[in-house]
Formats: sequence, structure tokens, C-alpha cells
Amino acid sequence: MSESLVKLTINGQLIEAPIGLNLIEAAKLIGVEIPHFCYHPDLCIAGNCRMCVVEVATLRTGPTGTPILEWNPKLTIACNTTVVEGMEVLTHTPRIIEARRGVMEFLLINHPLDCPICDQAGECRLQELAMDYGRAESRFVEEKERKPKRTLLGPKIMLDDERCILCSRCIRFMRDVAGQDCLGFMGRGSRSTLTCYPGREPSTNYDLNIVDLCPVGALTSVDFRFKQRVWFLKQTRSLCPHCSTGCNIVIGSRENTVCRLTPRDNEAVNQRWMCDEGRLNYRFINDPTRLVEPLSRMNENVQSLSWDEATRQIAERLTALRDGGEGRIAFIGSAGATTEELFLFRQLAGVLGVTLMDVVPHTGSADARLLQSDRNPNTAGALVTGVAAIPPGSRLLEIAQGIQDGRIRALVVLNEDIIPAGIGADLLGKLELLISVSRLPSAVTEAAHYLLPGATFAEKSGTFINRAGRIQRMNPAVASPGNARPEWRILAGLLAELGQPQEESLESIYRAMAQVLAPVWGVTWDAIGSQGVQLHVD
Amino acid sequence: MIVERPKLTIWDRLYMPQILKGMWITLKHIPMKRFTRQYPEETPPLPKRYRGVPTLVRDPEQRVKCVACQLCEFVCPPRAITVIPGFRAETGPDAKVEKEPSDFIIDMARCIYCGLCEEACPEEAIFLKKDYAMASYTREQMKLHKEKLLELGGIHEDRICKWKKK
Amino acid sequence: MAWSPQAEGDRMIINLGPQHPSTHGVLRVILELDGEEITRLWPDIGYLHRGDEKIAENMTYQQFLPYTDRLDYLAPLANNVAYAYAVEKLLGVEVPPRCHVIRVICCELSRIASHLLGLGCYAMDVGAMTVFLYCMREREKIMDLFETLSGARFTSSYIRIGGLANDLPPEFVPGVRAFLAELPAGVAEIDGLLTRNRIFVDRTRDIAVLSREQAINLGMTGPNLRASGVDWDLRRAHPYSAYPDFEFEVPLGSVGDCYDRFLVRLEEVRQSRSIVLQALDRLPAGPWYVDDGKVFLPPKTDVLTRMEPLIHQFMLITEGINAPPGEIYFSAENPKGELGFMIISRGGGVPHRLKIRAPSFVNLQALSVMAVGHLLSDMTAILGSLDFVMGECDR
Amino acid sequence: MWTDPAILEWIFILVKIIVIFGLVLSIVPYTVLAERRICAWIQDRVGPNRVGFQGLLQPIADALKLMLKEDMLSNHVHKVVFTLAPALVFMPSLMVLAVIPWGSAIGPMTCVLSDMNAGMLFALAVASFSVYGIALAGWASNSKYPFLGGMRSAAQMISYEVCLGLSLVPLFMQTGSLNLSAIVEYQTQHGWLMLYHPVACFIFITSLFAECNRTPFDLPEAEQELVSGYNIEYSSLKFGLFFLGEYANMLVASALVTTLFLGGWSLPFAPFNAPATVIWVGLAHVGIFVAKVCAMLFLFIWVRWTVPRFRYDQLMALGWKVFFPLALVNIVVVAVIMACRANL
Repeated sequence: MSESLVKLTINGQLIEAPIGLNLIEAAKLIGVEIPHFCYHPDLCIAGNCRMCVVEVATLRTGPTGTPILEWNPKLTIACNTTVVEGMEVLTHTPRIIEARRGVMEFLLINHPLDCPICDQAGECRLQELAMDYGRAESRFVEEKERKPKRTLLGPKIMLDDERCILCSRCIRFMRDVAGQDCLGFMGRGSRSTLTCYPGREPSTNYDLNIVDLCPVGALTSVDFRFKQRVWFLKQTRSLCPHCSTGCNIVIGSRENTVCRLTPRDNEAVNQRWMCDEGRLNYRFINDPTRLVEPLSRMNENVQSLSWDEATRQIAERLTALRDGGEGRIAFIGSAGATTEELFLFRQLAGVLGVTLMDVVPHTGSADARLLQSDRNPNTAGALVTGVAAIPPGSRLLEIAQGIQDGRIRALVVLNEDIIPAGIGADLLGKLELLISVSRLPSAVTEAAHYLLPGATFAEKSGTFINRAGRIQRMNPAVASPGNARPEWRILAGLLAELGQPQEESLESIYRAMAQVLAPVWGVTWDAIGSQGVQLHVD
Repeated sequence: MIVERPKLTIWDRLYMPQILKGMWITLKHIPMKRFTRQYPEETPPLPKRYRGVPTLVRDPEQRVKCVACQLCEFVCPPRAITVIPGFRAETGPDAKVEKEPSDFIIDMARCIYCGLCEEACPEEAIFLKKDYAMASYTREQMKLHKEKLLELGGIHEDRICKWKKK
Repeated sequence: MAWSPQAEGDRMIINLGPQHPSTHGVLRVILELDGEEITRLWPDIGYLHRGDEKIAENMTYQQFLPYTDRLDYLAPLANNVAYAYAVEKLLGVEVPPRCHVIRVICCELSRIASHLLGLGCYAMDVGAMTVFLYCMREREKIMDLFETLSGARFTSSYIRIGGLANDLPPEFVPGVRAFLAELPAGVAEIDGLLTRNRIFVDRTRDIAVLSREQAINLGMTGPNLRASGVDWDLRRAHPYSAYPDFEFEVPLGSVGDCYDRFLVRLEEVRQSRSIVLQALDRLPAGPWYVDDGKVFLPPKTDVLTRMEPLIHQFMLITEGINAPPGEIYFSAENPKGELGFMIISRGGGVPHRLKIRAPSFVNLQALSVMAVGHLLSDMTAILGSLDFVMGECDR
Repeated sequence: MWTDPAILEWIFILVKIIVIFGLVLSIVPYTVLAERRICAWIQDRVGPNRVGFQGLLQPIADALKLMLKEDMLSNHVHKVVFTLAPALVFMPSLMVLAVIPWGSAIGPMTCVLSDMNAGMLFALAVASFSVYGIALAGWASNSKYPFLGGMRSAAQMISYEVCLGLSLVPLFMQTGSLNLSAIVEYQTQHGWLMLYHPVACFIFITSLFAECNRTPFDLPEAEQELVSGYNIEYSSLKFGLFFLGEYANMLVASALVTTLFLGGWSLPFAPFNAPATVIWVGLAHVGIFVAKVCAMLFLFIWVRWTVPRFRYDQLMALGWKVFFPLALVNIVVVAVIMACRANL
């Protein structure tokens, strides 16, 4: 390793940095931030914003053969300068500050006075850097350049050309990462505008990433448009439940309403991206039809129960069925549930002597980037805990058959609509006892004898094990509506009622699980942290 | 400077002279002009800067000046303001503004009349007016909504007409 | 905390407060009485606790300013000023001379207002109700002046970090002059009704004597300390603002009893009047806010027409003034004593920790030293002479 | 039959009772109003002026308010005594009024309810009853502040009772009578006793301030110390009775001062310096008496809103160490002077 490191000095501090690293990243190593607009670690270097200028001196062999340090006469852009042995870099000299102030002044000349109506305000690089490096008062008195405003780029993105600072991040992303070369600049000088190539518009599943990339408010999300100011959003680190990739995300919520999902850095999983499908998959959390009360349904008589009462009744009836004979109960779990929930679910199956259980596989089309065909976020978890059959879904037919035969009298369904999976409404009608844990009403919840309202991913903590066997954590951003509660609490309550008292917090349940489940042995809750831990799953 | 501690003379120690002096002081006040005000009939003269109820204003063309930037909501120390952002009509004279509050709620039970909202507003849309008797019977009534706030605010002479120039 | 002191022998425990007319708010003092003589006492505070220091950690420096109005709510402007200077010290910002002098005027008018109320309440506590109303009448004129100045009588929130909310209104200076012309007559009435009145003197002389050493050891500040003869006034000791430019005397007591505390306050009113008069005479022209767009909000016209000011408006409000990391302590001579702000900053617009040294809180410590051995009736005189405010004590 | 002197006597007594009651029940509430307005004027305020013209109906509103308030009776009080105490405060003052001549005569009717020979003794004896009411109220409330108030009151009133009585001795020595009508008539002939006995007058008035619990001697209720002293636990009509009693006491005190020192119903010139023979002079005498009483009431009010309050020990010291010896010395001095004059 050591041969690939070079020594250089940044602001007088000697550091070692790997060869090939540019100065922005090198400065980051010692906590010095070099301001920039166009540079992005995952995109190619454009070097057009000129904000990251620094003073650089490199070693040269002098006339006598001794190396001498020679300062570059001009300021150098840090993004396109890689580290060199013996280099000296100064990042905040008066000359640099003056240059950046000039850059900022130019950038703001034609920038419209849109902050009050711009969704970016609050997370706008232009605002932040203007505060840090720009002048406080304006010398510009002329008319501003007019450009098209409020242009739709595809169905998901709103473009405001006046706000654009021509950093070209979006162009580079669409071309190099999303693989759809559709954006470009038109015109010259101050009349340059960002635009779509004629007849093309961003239409990949990754378009919305350019909204995150845009350092200003030129590109905004139609979905999030005028919904909420970002400075009010509570940022909760969580996971996307849309597929088995397990993209790391931030849930932006305000007062128990989830407003948006944005990707967060995880080099091992999703870098800084996420797909639009996953990003827009949050509305069900705020759905007004969410189930909020435990219900029992006996002969069309619907009654709402307290959790204690519901748990007691269910435990009683399940115990009666267990004692009545073998194989009368079947479980259908969900690979969308957290590992802890599946672990408890498996334990419950053990207590009730259930051997017949499975999860419902959900699949969809995959793409070459993040989206997987396995749309369950925790299939690996379901396999590890033993809830899923191998392959997942393979025992569903057996369950359907059992119900048909009348062998299976009771079915416990965890957050799944099983009708498309082959257990139709007619079969459900045959059941003596159907218990459904669910968040939204469906045909299954209509038929269920006991209906227990569960919580969405945004309302609980827990872990998912992704496709690659990485265990990652999510955190609750909002409270569950009404009396709904996380499934792990429901299951822990049922287990306690059946004589198996459980730990009170999810963290302790995880700890108990980590002692039993081989793949997670030795992985502590804290170790999972915000970036997850790679497990060794066979 | 050591303050002088009056030494009571024999005369003072007899109580009465000082009491009589005091009584003379108080007696002089009986015919004096009253300092207090007969409130509901006589309203106090309010200075120009008086900070009363916060209101929303329209410009002379009846346009709602607020664009729902929510700075006031952020700056409000007691969190009395709730802005629900919304869209302006896409056609029409003020389509350029794009954004407006679909509702603007000030909870007068929480408002401390500090005036920071007026100071923060980048659109000169919120002003503290001189009305001060804003009591109601219920907490719900204490919440002033957009319509009421606009009614209280009235028209504000706009020197700049920012959005017209866009 | 459930806690109930037990009386010794056949003594009686009696609660003075938290609902009691002479505890000036919600102070509770548990007294152990032998007849009417106080043998022991336990002050119980916290009834007005609002968590101001914690609130401060969750908002920008500017947003917290209205909360400082509510510390010593009898001198809100003086609190504003002390807080603004504290934050400016952290930021390393120096406001222009005009701002300093206006702040001095604000502080001294607040001092007059606060002392008038303090004296009035003190008089009321020993039974002279009318004096209280005369004091309130004079104070009311100051309140009106504050209203023209800031738009609010009481919770003025007039001072800004790096300046003021606004320049002086044109009618303010003549208004203050008119008030200062009337003030001596008002003070003379208070003087005439109390100072040589033997009933009042008997009630206050040699009551609750606090010696120099005791006062220092108890950490007393303000008029209560000076009444014990300690020459300590932060305006002199640690000059700040424009105070070095003004001539004034620091009144000191000679005995340290309730009577001295009364006399010192009365004299301070006169001294403050003289400071305000001097300040009005040499009110410098010029800007009233610091000319630094990174600290002070830009003018509204610029916000509406220029890009940089608009951005700074947004950033100053949502992010706050970008303060450097560091720790500072600033204290000012407020009417009640030394009001100090300790700010620990880790950078950014929000304090990491903000500690308020409230003079009333410290001054109240002296209660158990001062009151024991006196009668129940003296208790009101002592509380009145301490002139504390629970809003500040409990914060 | 109407002219039958015996029946006429009864009718007169009835009329006089009604007049006295009427006077008390009308003057007392207006004293309260006067107090509130005068104190307001002294303090540069307006005072109650909303109910009726210039607030003249305010007493009625106050009375209604007091009546309609919830009458609270705490569990810890001694109920019988607690209920009785307000009446015990109010009654003595009414009884004292029986012996005070509030005019000379209107036609055949003398303007005093009971012209008893030991009138002043009766007045002193009965007035001291009200201490029972206050002390018992303090005790029966079974609560600390009222208890302190009651105790203070008992000590204070008994102490000043002594000065009160002693200060009057020179008067009796000079007039040779304890009959109040006789004292007034003495003054019509010899001039007001205030001029003969300024020291006695001063001690008497000061002691009356103490007896009536008025500032600077209002320790039993001392708002800022004991919150409201003995009547803390009272509400509604019972509180109203205390309130009424206090002002009735003031009224009685003023009437006593008027009668003893200010020449009662008389003025030092004809035709007001002799008992009335015609009805209008009789009526004028009543008017003069009421005016003097009102002036005294004003003095009470005026002093209250000027001075601070004494401390308990200072008050007792003043009573026993100053007024008590002073009154004794005064008696001796007057006796010596009288002896000298008699012997010269």
C-alpha cells in the first residue's frame, strides 16, 4: 500500500494521500472543505465552476539539481488536480478568497430572486457558498438575463433555467450514470441554457438523482414541489424497502408526515443514488385508509379491541387449535418484514408447532444498476430465520392445498396480500381462523377474523439483510397512526401471551437474535451503525 | 459615593411632621389630572412602530404578497405560524410567482408579537398591524387563517413590485 | 421534589408563597416561626422554570432574543443589550458608536423603570400602597417611551445582534427629555413619603444587615451588593458599551440594611437620569448597526431587489449568524445585578450551550442569612429590598 | 292615642332604630366607595365610576357580587364559631351607635336611641366585644395566616383599648359626665373638647385607628404579610359581613370622635350651639353631625393611603411605652390644672 501513497502539505499540514486522489478529496481527509459546485465524486470532472480554486506549489528540480518548490502563478482548480509527492496546497489565502468571491458574484449576476419560492432554499449550495465566500451586498444594477422558467423535463422533474449555474452535473449524470444522453447546454455566454435534446427527455428510473445533484434549484422534483421547506424536515436514516438492494436513504418527515425519500451515501450499496421507483414509494405511509385499530370479525360482527384483548383472544384460539391436532396452523410471513420480526415470527411458529410456513415472493423487472428483480427487501433475512422456504414461495401451493383439504384450519398472515399468490378468497373463506397483520386494507384484511394494524418501514427500527448479505439498520421517522404498532411488538406480545416473554426494546430483541442466528453472531447493534455490516451467508 | 443616610431629628422622630408632610403630598393629588385612561372609550395613542397582530397584505393589484417561503414559520420563536404551501394558478397575472400559501395560520394564543416574522419576510408580505384586542373564546378561534389575516392586513403600498419585473 | 421541612419543638412552619402578594411572582419561602420570629427558612424556587437555557440550544442567536425579554421582565431592554453584547463578543463584532449610546440609553431607562418598580413594590410591601402607584406612574412614562422606540411596552425585543431593530424614532429624544424633566418631581414624592418617615425608617433600618464580607461571599451583585458598601459596578469595573464616556457616581451604602438598599436604589435612579441626559446630549450620528452583511440582516429594499442580500436574508434566518467555535462570558450591570451570559459555541448559528447567570437567583441566596432572627413582618421588607424577579431567577 | 307619650316614645324608638340602621347601611357601603375613589384620586387614578353615575351604584354591585359568590366552608374550620364570628364583629358597632347622639332633637324626638348615663362606658365595653369576633375568626379558621391575624388583632385591640379608655378620663373629669349627650351639650357651651385636650384627642384618634385595624395599624390583615389575616378563609356573605363590620367600626369611631371631641351635632355659633327647638335646626344638627363624621372618615381614608405600616412589636411598643404613659401623664396634668384652677 505504502508505495501508492504520496506525501503532500495542505495548509501547512503534512498528509499522506493515495495517488490519483484529487485535491478536494485529499483536503477532506484533514477536514478542510474546498467549496465546489460542478465537482461530484461519482461523476467525471468538468472543472467549469472555478469555485474550487487553490494555490498549488509543486517540486521541481532546480538548476543545481536540488528540488525547489515552485508556486503555480495561477490559481488551480482543486477538482482536476491530483496529488503529487511534495506538493503544497493552500486553500484559503486572501487571493483565493477574493477569486471565489468573484466567482460567486458572477454566479449571482443572473440568478433570479427566487429563494422565497425555490424548493432548494435551505439545501442550496449557492446559498451556502454565497454566505461563506460571497459578498454581502450586490454591485449589480443592470437587468438580469431572462430564461425559460417552469419547464417540465419528463414527468418527474421541473427545470428553471434562470436558476441554473451551468455546472453540468445533470448532463454528466444522465450521460454517464443513467445511460441516457438527453441533456445539454444551448446558447453561449450568459445566454447558455440547459435543455433537453429535441424529442428526448429524461425517462430512466434514475432521473430524480439529478434533482439531488443539482447544487441550486434549477432542477426540482415535481413530486416534492412546494410540499415542505427542507429546513423543517426531520432527517431519519433508513433503508429503502422497495427491492432487495437495500438502498440507504434519508426519510424527510415533518410532524408525522413523510415528505420525501432521498439517497444517502453508502459506497458498498448504492453510492449516492437511488431509483425513482423506490424514491416515490412512500405515499402509502401517509395513506388515510391506514388501519389504526385491532379488529375482530365474528359473523360479520366487527368489533375493535384493545391490544391486550386482541392478543389474549388470538393466543387462546391459536393454542386451542395447536392442542387440537398437528398441522392445523400455517404461517405466511413476509420478506418485507425486518429480520427481528421474522425471527419472532419463527419463534411463534415454534411455540405453536407450526411447520408449514413460507413467504410470498414479489418480483419485478431488474435493471443493471440498483433495482433488483427480487422486490422483497429482506428475502435473505427470511431465509436466515427459516421463515421462507427454499426457494421462497415454494410451499405456498402446499398451504393452499392444505386449506383446500381442510387440514389447515388457521392461517396467520404477516403483511401480505396472499390472493395474488394463489390463496384465493374462496380458500380464505374456508378457514376457521384467519389472522392478518396489515397496514392497508385488502381482500385478506376483509376476510380476516383478527386484523392487527402494523407499521411501515418509516415507523420502526429493525434490520434488513440485503441481496448481497449486508445487514443494515433503519430508524423510525414518524409515529404509527392511531393504535397501529410495529409488527415486532405485536409478535412479542403474542409470544409473551403464549408464555415466552420477550425483551422490551428492539435492540434487545436483536441482541437475543444475534445469539441464536448463526449468520449474525458477533455482529452488534452498534456495529451495524448507519452503513451496515457484510454478513457471511452461504 | 456613599449615599447619605438621613439622621432623623427629634422632630422627625415624633412621627407626625413627616406623616403630615406625606398627607400634604397625597392631598395635592386629589384635584390633579388623572393619569389612567378610561380604556374602552379612550383608546391609547399607538406609536408608529406599535407591534400588534401580525397580518398578511395584498399589493395594490389585490395579489396576495405572501409566496409561502416559510421563513416566518421558521423564525417564529414560539412556533405560532403554520404555512401550508400551495400553487398559484398557472394562468393569470401572477402566474410567475408560482407559489402561494394555500393556508396561513397564526395561532394568536402563541404569538408573542416579537415582530421577527415581519423582519424575516423577504417579500414584505407580513406586517404587524395596530390591532391588539384579539381575544376569542376558544383556542380554535384564536387561530387566524389566511382569509382573516388578509382582511386584517389590507393593501400594502408596494414600492418595488418585485414580481412584475420578472 | 416532595420535601417538607419539619418544625422543631413547638415552632410553626408557614409557607410564604408560592401564591403570596409580597413574593413578587412565584417564590416560595418555607419559614419556621417561633411566635412571629423567624428561626429558620428554606427558599424554594423553580415555579417559573421555563427551560430558557435549553430553548436557546435549539434556536439561532437572533431567535433567542425575545426570550431574554422574559428573564428580568422588569428591564427587558437591559437583558436584550446584555445578550446582544455577549453574542457580539463571541462573534468578535463591534457595533458603531451610535448603537452603543442608544443601548446605554435603553439600559439606563430600563434601570430607572426597574428601580421605580422595585422601590414601589418595596414601599407596598411595608404598607405604603400609594408610593407604589406613584412609582408605577413614572414607570408608565418609560413604558410609553419604549413603545415608541420598539413597538412594545414590555417585551421590547428591540436590540439585534450587531445593532438595533431600528433607529431612534424622531419623537423619542424629545419624549425622553420631557420624561427626565418630570422625573425629579416624581422621585421627590417618593422621597417625601418615605425617606424620613419614621414608620418607614423603623421598618427598614438595621433590618437584615448584610456585611461587606457576607455580601461578597454570597456572590451578591447590583444595588444589593453596593448597599453593603462594596464598590463594584460592572459599568466601572469591566467597562462595556459606551459607559466609559459618561460621568456618573456609583452610590454605596454604609450599613447594608434594608434602608441602605432603598437609598442606593433611589440614588441610582438619579444617576441613571444623569447618564441618559449625557447620552442624549452627545448622541453620535452615523449607522446604528454593524456594517457587516454576514451578521446583520440586509435592508428590506435590497432583499427585494438584489440577489446577495436575498441570500443573506435567507441564510441569516435559517442558519443564523455563523459564529466561530469558542467559549465566552459576558456580563452586564443590569438593574438587578450582574446578568451574565456564558456561551459555548461549536461553530454555526446555534449555541451549543448557553448559561444565564441570573442576578436574582444569586441574590436570593442571601435570604436565609438575612432573615433569620427577624419577624415575619420583616420578611416582606427584606423580600422587597432584595428586589428580585422570579422570571430571571427560575429562567 | 298617638299623642300618648308612652306610645310616642315607642314610635320614636322605632324611628330611631330605623334611622340608625339606615344610616349605617347606607353610609357604610358608600364609605367603601368613598375609600376606593379617594384612594384612586390620591393615586392619580379614576376609581370605580362605571356602575351608575360616577360609580354611585357600585356599592350595590359589590353587595350583589358578594352575595352571589360561593360560600365556601372548608372542612377544617370550626363551623359554628366560624359562622358566628362575622356577626360578632358587626354587632358591637351597631350597639355602640345606640348611645351616640346623632342630633339634638327633631321636634319632640331626641336624637339618641338610648340616652344612658354611663353611655361612654357602655360604648367602650361593647366596642371591645368586636375583638372576640376577630380572634374567634382567626381561631376557627384553623389555618395559619388567619391564626396569626387573630392573635395580632387580639393583642393589639386589648392594648389600645387601655389607651382608649385612659385618654378619655380627662374628658370625664372636665365634663363630669359619662353621658354622651351631656358631653355634647357641655361642648355647645364651653367649646369643643379637642381644644382643651389635644393630647387626649390625639391618643384617642390614634388608638381608634388601631382599634379599627386601619393603616398604619392594620397588622391583623396586613395584605403584604398575612395576605388578609383573619378573613382569609371567608367568602361570600360572611366575608361581606367582616367587610361591613370593619367600615361600620370606622363609622362608629368617627361618630365617637365627633361626639367627644368635635362638639357632636353642634357648631360654635347660633342657632347651632344649642339643642334645637325647631325642626329645621334639628335636621341641620343631624346634617352637621353627619358632615363631621364624614370628615373623620375622610381622615381615616386619607391617612391609610399615605403612610406605611408599623411592625407588630413597634405597634405594641408604641401602645404600651408611649401612649399608655402619655395618657396617664395627661390625666395627672389635667388633674393638676383642674385642681389649680379650682383652688385659684
